[in-house]
Amino acid sequence: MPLTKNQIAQRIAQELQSGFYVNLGIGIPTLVANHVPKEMAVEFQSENGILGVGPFPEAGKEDPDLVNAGKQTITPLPGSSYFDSAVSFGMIRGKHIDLTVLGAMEVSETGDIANWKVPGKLVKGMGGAMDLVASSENIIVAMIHTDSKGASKLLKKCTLPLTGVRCVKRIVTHLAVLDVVEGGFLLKERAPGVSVDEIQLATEGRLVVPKFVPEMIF
Amino acid sequence: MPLTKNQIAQRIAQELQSGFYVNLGIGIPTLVANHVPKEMAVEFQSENGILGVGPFPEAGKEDPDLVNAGKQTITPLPGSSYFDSAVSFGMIRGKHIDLTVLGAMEVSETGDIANWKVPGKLVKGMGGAMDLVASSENIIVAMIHTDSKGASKLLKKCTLPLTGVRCVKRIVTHLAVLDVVEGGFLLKERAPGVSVDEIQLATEGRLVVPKFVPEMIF
Amino acid sequence: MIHKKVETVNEALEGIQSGMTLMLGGFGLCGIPENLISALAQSSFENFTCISANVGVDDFGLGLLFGAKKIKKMYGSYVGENQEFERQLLSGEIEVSLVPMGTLAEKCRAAQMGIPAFYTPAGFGTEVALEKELRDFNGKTYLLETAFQSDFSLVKAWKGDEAGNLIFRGTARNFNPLMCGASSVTVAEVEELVPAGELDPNQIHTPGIFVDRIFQGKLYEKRIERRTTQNP
Amino acid sequence: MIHKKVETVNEALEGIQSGMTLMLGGFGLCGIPENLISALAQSSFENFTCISANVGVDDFGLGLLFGAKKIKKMYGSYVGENQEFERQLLSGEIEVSLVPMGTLAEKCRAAQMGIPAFYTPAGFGTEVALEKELRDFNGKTYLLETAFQSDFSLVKAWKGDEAGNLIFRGTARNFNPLMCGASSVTVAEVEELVPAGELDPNQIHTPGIFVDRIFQGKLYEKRIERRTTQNP
Repeated sequence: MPLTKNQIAQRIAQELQSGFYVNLGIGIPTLVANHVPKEMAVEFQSENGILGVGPFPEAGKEDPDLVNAGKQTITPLPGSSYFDSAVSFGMIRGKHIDLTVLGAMEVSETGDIANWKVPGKLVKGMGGAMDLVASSENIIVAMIHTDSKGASKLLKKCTLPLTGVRCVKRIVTHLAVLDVVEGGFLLKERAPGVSVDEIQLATEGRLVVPKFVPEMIF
Repeated sequence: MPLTKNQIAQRIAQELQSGFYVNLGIGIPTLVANHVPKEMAVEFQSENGILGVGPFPEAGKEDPDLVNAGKQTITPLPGSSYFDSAVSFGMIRGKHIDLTVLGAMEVSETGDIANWKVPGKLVKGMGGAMDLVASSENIIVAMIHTDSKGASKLLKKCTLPLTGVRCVKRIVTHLAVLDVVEGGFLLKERAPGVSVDEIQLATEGRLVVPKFVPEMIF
Repeated sequence: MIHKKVETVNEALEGIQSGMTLMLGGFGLCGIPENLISALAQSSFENFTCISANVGVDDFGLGLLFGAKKIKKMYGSYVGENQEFERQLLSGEIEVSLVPMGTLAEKCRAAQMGIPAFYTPAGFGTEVALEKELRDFNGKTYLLETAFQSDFSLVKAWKGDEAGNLIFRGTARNFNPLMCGASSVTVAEVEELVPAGELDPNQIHTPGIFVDRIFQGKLYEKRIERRTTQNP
Repeated sequence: MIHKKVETVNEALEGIQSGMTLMLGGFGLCGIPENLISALAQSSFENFTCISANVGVDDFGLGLLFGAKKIKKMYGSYVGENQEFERQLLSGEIEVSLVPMGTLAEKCRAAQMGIPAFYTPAGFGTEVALEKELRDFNGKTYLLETAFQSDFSLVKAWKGDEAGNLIFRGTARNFNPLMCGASSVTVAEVEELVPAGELDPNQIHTPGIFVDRIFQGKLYEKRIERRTTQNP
């Protein structure tokens, strides 16, 4: 069974390690925060200027001066801090963030990512995505393997305008976990019940298939 | 009568204007703070990280966490703020400081200044002087016109290693007030009772002498 | 103490002219200079070039300036959420230059701090790098980015004093402190304006030297863009 | 919350080795990491390259490291006030590279913030500009300066929490916040260490992400270098 979006987030949460500072993009990545094991010390940064992002506030306790990069109202956790946008992106550029999780429209077999612009469609802007992908050393892309028409989003070469080059390290889709390696997408894990052939069929870029590809474990 | 060091500072204080943020160097410049008219709104910056430097503390009230760039204990005035050294030099570099008063060993007729290093003598370092002279648009040099051997410190060309080039706007010495202009040192004012000839004699660089050179008024 | 307080928003905006370049603080609707934006929207000035992270929503924030057709060019990073902006962009009424958000922040800070240019990795290999100078440092490629140049910075703080010192609150800090002193004139509106000496000098986020005029804002709406709660 | 507290200065310095490059906060004797300096002076490690604004006095501050002959190269800005340092410099035991103070600060900040290089006007036309790349922006000439690279940052704050957040006090702030996160490992000693949640997140000067280890310092002497009073 292909994963739900929530399961993709759940699988990505397995990549977290105690002590990680993490930046989560909008969409599936946001859901990762719901799957952090209670005993794990992880802090979430939101690039508009908070470290230690906590849960949404109780109804009636929303504070207009406390939002995340998605402009949603949030709460701070003990040990949190606020800072300006230059410091915030300094954390990102200076490699102080240990893990970045982003959505993508396309990823290439060399780790290029396109996630901000579709020619002919109205552009909303890159926001902080270009800073994040150019700076982070540990980038996981969370996405559905194929687009709404069934076409692969894991390509030899991106067709859309790029957000960054040679930066994606790992991809978690509804079908598989793949690493970007010399030679293409290395198939690391299959979604439960999904065959290597199905993944091959959904992958336009070069897929490197080891002898044994385990199923994901939740 | 040539001016005392205190009178040089007093004359420089006349250059202050309400609303000025001022950085005072070590030596004669420090004395300028003693001559600010009570009603004038001037704030002193010390480049180690305070704006709104007040007087020395009363005995027994010295705070080791409150010093100026000369490492002297100070007090803050109402409206003061503390900041890190990058912000402090950002104020300087960003031209937010309206007036910089510095001592000098030599000034050239084109506005070059040398005040940090004497070959053969132990170097103490430039501290913030190079940032100040490279950034400020309004630099006044406070100094004795001649060195201890009677040699001029207002030269055609500096002989000592430079601190900055083409930056000094005005010089107040124990003999005169001079502006650096196209063509040399423009003699603006004489110390009370000091003749143009005396100033000419003490000035190696080209001196531009207008028809009438008034005496300084205190 | 150098006195920065002005009484009215009009005094605060004195000298502003059509065609000028403005920096506006805020992230979305969070930490925006509401009073200054309203006054500008109602003014006779127009053809502004604006530098701001976002473009507000149709009826609030920078959206008010787009609604009043005051902006001809926009430097921003994320420009979704505003249909009137989209309409003007598609019809060619306005021009937009998109800047990676970290680069936008650092270009403001560079202007404030007298750094004419710096290198950043953001945008390498993308269309942002077109016509930008590239250079390698320690085996990685960076883009040369220059400081913004602008005429007025319009910012919003939580507390301020008459010396122009500012304290921001929560994530309403965002771009506001970086824009102070980054333009020829900086105007700050605050929710609470106190006499000099009442703010702890150790807790000031933006020293008054970066602020030219400060005034007490009125009737803050502080609209929430996406109200999210634990049990919606 | 990510826990940064360590119990002892030795734990705080784990991994330090002879020959490493260290950043040390402080301006003169103001805001220096007293406990870390003492521990280093008494350690068996040596041949450090140090980055710090000044060199302390003979028997305090960085002077303790010079006294113990731990430093082989010094990047600093003002190096007066210390006779043992002068002796070692004249005898060729140590090497010194002098950096304009604003450039020193910005080179630390650049390392912290992932900016590999920037332009500054400081030093143009002087020996500081020798072998530096020059470039004009808007009719003025600037020097290209690069970020420092170092192994350990040793800083001192007033208050800190177990998440590594720091608050400095007065002018003891100086270079300390700029060095946090500017080296591979950042160690902070504080006068008062509190549990996470006790510091107001709005008042934190240095977020904990820039600090790897934090510990409660002991027996602060906080020596005054030039005691000046109104009626001496």
